[in-house]
Amino acid sequence: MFSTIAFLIISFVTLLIFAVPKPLKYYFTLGLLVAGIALTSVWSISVLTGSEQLREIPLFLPSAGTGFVLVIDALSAFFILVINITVLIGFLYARGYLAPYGQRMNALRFSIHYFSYLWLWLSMLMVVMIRDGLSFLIVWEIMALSSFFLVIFDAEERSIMKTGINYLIQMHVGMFFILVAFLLVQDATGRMSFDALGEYFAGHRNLPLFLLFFTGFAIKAGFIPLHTWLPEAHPAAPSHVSGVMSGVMIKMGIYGIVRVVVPMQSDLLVTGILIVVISLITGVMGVMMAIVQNDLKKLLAYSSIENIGIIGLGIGMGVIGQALDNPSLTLLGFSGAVLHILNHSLFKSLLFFNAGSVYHATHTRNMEQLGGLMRRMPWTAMLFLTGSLAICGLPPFNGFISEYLIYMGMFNSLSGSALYPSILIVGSVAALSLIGGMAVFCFTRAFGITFLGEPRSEEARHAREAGRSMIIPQIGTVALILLIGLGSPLVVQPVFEIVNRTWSLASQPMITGAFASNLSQISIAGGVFVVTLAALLLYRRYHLGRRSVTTGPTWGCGYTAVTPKQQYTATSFAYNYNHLAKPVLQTRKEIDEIGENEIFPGKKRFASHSDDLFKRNLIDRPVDCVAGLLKKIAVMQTGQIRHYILYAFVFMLLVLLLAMLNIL
Amino acid sequence: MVNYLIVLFAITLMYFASAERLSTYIRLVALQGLLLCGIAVFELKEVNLANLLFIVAETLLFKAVVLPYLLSRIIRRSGVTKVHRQAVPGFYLLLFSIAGLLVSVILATILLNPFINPIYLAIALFTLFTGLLLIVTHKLIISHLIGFLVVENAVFLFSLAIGNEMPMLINVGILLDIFVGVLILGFFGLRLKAHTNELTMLKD
Amino acid sequence: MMLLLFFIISLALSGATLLSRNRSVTKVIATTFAVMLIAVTVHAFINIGKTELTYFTYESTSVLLLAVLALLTMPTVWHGFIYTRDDTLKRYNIYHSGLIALMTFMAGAYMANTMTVLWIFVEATTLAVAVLIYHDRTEMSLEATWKYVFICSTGIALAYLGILFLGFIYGRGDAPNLSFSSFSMVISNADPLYLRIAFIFVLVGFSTKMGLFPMHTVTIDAHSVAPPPVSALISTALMNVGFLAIYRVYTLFSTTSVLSFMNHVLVLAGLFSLLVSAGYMLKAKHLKRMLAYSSLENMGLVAIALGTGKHGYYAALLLIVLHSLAKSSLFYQMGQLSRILHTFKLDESGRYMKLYPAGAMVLMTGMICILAIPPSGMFISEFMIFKAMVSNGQWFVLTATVILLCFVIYAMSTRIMHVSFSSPRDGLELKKPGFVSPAETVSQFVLLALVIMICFYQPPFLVDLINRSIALLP
Amino acid sequence: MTMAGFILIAVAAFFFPGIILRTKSLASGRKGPGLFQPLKDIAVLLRKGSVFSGTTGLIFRIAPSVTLASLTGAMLLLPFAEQKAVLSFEGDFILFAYLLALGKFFTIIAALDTGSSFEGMGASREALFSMLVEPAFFVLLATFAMFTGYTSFSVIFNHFFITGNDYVLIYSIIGAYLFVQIAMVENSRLPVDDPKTHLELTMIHEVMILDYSGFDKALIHIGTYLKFSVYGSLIYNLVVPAGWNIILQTGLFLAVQGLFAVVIGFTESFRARNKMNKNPKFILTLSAIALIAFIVILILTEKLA
Repeated sequence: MFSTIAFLIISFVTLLIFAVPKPLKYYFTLGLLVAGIALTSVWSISVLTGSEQLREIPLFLPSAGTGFVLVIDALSAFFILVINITVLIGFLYARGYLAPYGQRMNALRFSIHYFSYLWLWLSMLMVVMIRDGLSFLIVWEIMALSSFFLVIFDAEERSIMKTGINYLIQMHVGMFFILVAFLLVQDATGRMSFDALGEYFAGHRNLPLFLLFFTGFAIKAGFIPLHTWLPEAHPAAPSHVSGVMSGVMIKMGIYGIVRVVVPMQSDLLVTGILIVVISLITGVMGVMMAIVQNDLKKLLAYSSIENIGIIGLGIGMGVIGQALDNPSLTLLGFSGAVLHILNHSLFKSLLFFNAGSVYHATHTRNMEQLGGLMRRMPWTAMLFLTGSLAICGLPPFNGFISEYLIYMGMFNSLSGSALYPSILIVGSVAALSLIGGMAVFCFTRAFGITFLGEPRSEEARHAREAGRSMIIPQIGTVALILLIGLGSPLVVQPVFEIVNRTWSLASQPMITGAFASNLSQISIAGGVFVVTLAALLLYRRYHLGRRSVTTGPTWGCGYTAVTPKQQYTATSFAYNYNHLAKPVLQTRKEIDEIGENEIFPGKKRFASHSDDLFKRNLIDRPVDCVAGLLKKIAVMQTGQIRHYILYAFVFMLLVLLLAMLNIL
Repeated sequence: MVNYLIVLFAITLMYFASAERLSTYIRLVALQGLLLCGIAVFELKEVNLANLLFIVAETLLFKAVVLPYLLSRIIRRSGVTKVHRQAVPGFYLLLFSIAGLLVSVILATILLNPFINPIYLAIALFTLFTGLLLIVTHKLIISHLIGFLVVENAVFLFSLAIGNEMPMLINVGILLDIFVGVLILGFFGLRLKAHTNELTMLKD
Repeated sequence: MMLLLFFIISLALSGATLLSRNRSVTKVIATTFAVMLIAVTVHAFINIGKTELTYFTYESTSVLLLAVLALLTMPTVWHGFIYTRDDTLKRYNIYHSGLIALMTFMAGAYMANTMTVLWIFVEATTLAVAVLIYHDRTEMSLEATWKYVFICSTGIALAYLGILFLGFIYGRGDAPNLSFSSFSMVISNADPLYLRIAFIFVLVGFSTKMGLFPMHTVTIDAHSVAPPPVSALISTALMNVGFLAIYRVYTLFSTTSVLSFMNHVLVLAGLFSLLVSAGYMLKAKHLKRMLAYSSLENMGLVAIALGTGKHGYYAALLLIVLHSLAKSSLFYQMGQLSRILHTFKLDESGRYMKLYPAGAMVLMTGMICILAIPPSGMFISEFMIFKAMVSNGQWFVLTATVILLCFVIYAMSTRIMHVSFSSPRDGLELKKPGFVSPAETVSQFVLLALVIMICFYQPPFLVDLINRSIALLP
Repeated sequence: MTMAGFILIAVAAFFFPGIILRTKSLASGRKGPGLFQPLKDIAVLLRKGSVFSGTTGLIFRIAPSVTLASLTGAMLLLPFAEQKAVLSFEGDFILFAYLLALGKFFTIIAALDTGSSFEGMGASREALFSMLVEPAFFVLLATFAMFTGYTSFSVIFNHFFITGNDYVLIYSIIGAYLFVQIAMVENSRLPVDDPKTHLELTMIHEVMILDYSGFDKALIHIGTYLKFSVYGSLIYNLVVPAGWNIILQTGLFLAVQGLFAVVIGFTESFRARNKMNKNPKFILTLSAIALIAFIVILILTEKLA
């Protein structure tokens, strides 16, 4: 009862944001946020600690549908925590980020922004808590809508507006898929809820329904080829928003998929294989496209797609494990996925925040304009580095743990499984390792070009370190990353618990026990690494202290007049790679050639874009074609009366004819 | 007797297709008014006298006199006499209306109904067809107006077909005439450019 | 008795406005009329199902639509005051007398229980609307008015033919009045062919009023000149009149064998409407015309909903109600917008968010509502339509609808967002904006709030009304 | 006693480069430097001071230490004979691979830290090649896991020779070959990269460490040496049964490492470096061979029959 009222109060008080005076809006929002986070976190922890298996909080009951009832099980509880962490840190970061917009935008703009932020958060919470279909669709759509308003914060820019609307439409299309899927369930079982899925699956073929749901949710999650909105929307949004969107919002798609996968009963194997294949494509293509991006945030967006691929791989493996009833594959696959959701939400938001700080300081996201920021904004650089290391899954950071779980799931089940599964698994292992390698390539490039070397432009040269209010919140994220990385046993056990409860697996003590020891060994290794490193550095300090240390110019092979322009650029760093990946990526080059009779060539420009094949062929072309068709159809409004009458005349004759022929 | 009148009516319709001058149109309209009046007189045996008188008066007054008068005034003012600016050449118009006649006859036979005189049905349908055809194939506002009058005659014929059962329907239908009268007065009072078809400021 | 009083008094009032010597009198008159209309609505709601003056019945559908009208009266009248502020007294009075007449006729049309009476009232509305459309006295408004009147009267003539065909289905010596109740007696042994033809004529004829394909064209032209408050009425309450006429006939025939035929025709018309509206919204350059097209789109949805049946019936009525609320508030907003931007042309407008934040909020909220994106209540009815489609297995219709809807959403959102945020295209500079008090948007926000509320909570009386009015349908 | 492997690897590392050098010089008919020359070089470097580029910052300075530390971590995961490694657990080889990757990450960004165009070039190449070599390594490990049913170096190598099947021979040969090649790529030796080239444009690894001097350079050298013997010990574990007694094992270990070094020496003296854009193809063939190994395992485990 208390929870209900509290939650309702919070969601209605959000409306007051429009009344609050401009300077106080931020703190008002923060207050609401903290209150709500406290409330919901208490719920989820009470569920996670198992003091209650399931918690039901009925909100009001609308006459349509079975109503808004918040149901919290282990999975929802987990997601609630993830959402709360990212949203809170994002908002703390936002204060510094939004400061410069203060005078440019009127109070209403800020109200809308904060209001949407609050509602993005609330709707995400409700998405993971609501089971009833109609209510789910409503909050699902509210989530899309609020994020839309967040994306178009800088709405004067036409491109941003275009992106935002494109995003809105794609979300709407996804919603229709889910809607139809739910309606099928409703039609078959008379109930329209996630709880009714089991009943449906028991009686009907599972794959078609799953495909409908999957398509709908995959658009949100950004599985290739349904990802096209993602690399557009993330750069367009302000960084705290892109952090939250990429950190948790796209995970809502994953959540949906999991909810659907859990009650599935037949077609498991083919479903699993499907998920795995799509996820591998997503992972590989995602990181491949990430490597060639020059826009820092676009790069991060593509890498989000890659990580979605990894999560999907985990889930797919889990499903296959269920199909072959191979408990360890099931447990490890799902746990890897679940843990990677948490991890990715941490380091990806971290990366986005710092990309934001860079943009904030230099007003450009184009890596070709950056460089040498490490010395100018050391904190940001170190935070970004941490994020990069973590996202590459390198020990002793958290990314490694989740990837390790997924790897182990696959390796353990290799010897036991039959021919085709083992081929699939080895393929996935190869792909996953390739993804890892490419991630290293991608982020050495991102970090190295952006933060190291000499600045490539004036903006970069005069960059200032981001404000304290933007740095400090992120320390929290880093702490979490290291905690998971070095203290993995503490985190993985609960994750196992969550997975066991969600899929109601008979918990395998031998696997979980073995893993406790494995993980502790990993922690030890990490510890050894850290200690050795520390020792080495200390000794190095002492050693150099007793010898002459001088500084000179970088070795230029005898060439002395070195300018920053001669550094390796983002493009040139990816050149070799681009050469390999040409068939997939199709990089367009624009060069103005030197003319025949041009003795003294003037200024020339060279530009290279690598645009998204899927976007062009799957979205743009068909849409343009249909839109053109519609415009052609729309020629009736001639303004001439006789035409107006003619339509009626023809329509009547047509229908009469059909009526006579009994066609209608 | 009624049937002769109706056939005559049909012939006037044919003339609409072939007529060249607006004045002809107006005469035809007037003629149709008279014919309808006659038809009403001979057809409506079962309605009470007052009602019959009302109907007759209406047809004579409005259909045969007032509306033609108004129209002719407009024509005089706007100074156009010929029905040029057709979207379709007159010859095809004729063909169309012949086809229309056939179609309506066929329709009538399909719609055959013990209580309704089939020839009514046929001609009424044909009238409707002609009226719509006039509107659709002409560009001048004035011709549109005439087309509308024809459509309205069609309505009147239809209502006559069951006038004996429910005279109320006829009376209601008559409202249309008054309505149109108001309409014409209203608009050509407002100097609507009757002779033009330049009414295309509003379009996409 | 009450009803007779109402008609007499309101016509008297409408006449009186013409004679009034100063604006405040007119204002008083208009306001009293509004109050009276609301009173009538309440009266109708209290003794629902009762018949007065033999030709009028407080049938639940009538009460529903009457309630919508009553809800819109006050704001319409009020925005009318503001809009006509600067006109001469004569035109001021004409405007309001026309407005009162229009509302009276619409109320009559809602409550009519006989086809012919309904028809007469519809015809009457045309005249009243003509007066209002012509209010600006420009070449354009003249043209629009002419077109509107001409096409509407043609439509009405066609509709009348439909009624006559209804008449034909009587044998000799049957009940001589065309009230729906007496129809429903004899409808069962009627010749289906006649029913079909009658339905087609009625559908096409009244599609002028409902703004449905094929006769949707005039309303759209009318919108581009009509005063915003009037547009608000034309594309809500008046469309409801057209809908009601068609709905009555549909209900009447739904017990016979032509049901499936009617459904097909309705779906056909609906899909055409969606198609046309989607195409035009992609091309629209004029804000009010775009809104008009969105009404066309919504009417198309309503037609499809009727045609789909099952939950579709409920959806149709809900959609009609909500669309009236949302669309009217958007049109009211157009009034303020024209005073800020001095234009409805999209290319010349922009930065509304800076110039008039409250208005921009209305625009965006209204957009969300009208596009049936949750938390808009219209989503519920859209949802029900799809529910019906799925359970009928009409996959083609469903797919087509979804695709077209997406295009509509795209077109509308781009335009509204452009107006709210971006600066005018190709460097056109905005004229000096006049001041408009944010308070004027209150009524619009209230209406939109109602629409949003429906998404989460539908008041039982509403549900009950709708359920009663669709009780006769299979 | 579990430290045995660790120590042996360290010891082997000291002689490794010397042996390579010696082989090469003998092969090319020169007398060549003494076995301990590389160690002496390191000693010299340690005695010297350091010069840092003005562009470079923190990353450049910590990178060598990170690399070395990560290697130490990796060494702890390697077993010797029957001895379990210091840290041995399921999937320790994943940690092994990622630790090496961590080292590489820092080497690359350190190169970028100098802001020199040459070093960027080297960095990009190094990144590309190590990206391509990952799958080969992992597929090979997958085949181990599949074959033995275990996922930890120590256990795998203990159970390696249990099945007396003649495919095992083929398999272990392929495995050994792959390890050698991977070691070549990872240490950027021939045919992928030639440490002896003098033109920066054609270097990979050497160009990345152009700006290092003194202590850090020494660390880098130690790192490379260790890497060699790490891979050497992998090969040793693969080819030598775990069962034999410890003395013999120690001898064999050093012998294998020596042999490995000699092999490298010979290849480097009798083989030319690949064209730079031929390298990706070459590295991908390794993955292909790994897949062949996989197929062999499929046959061995009677899945493909």
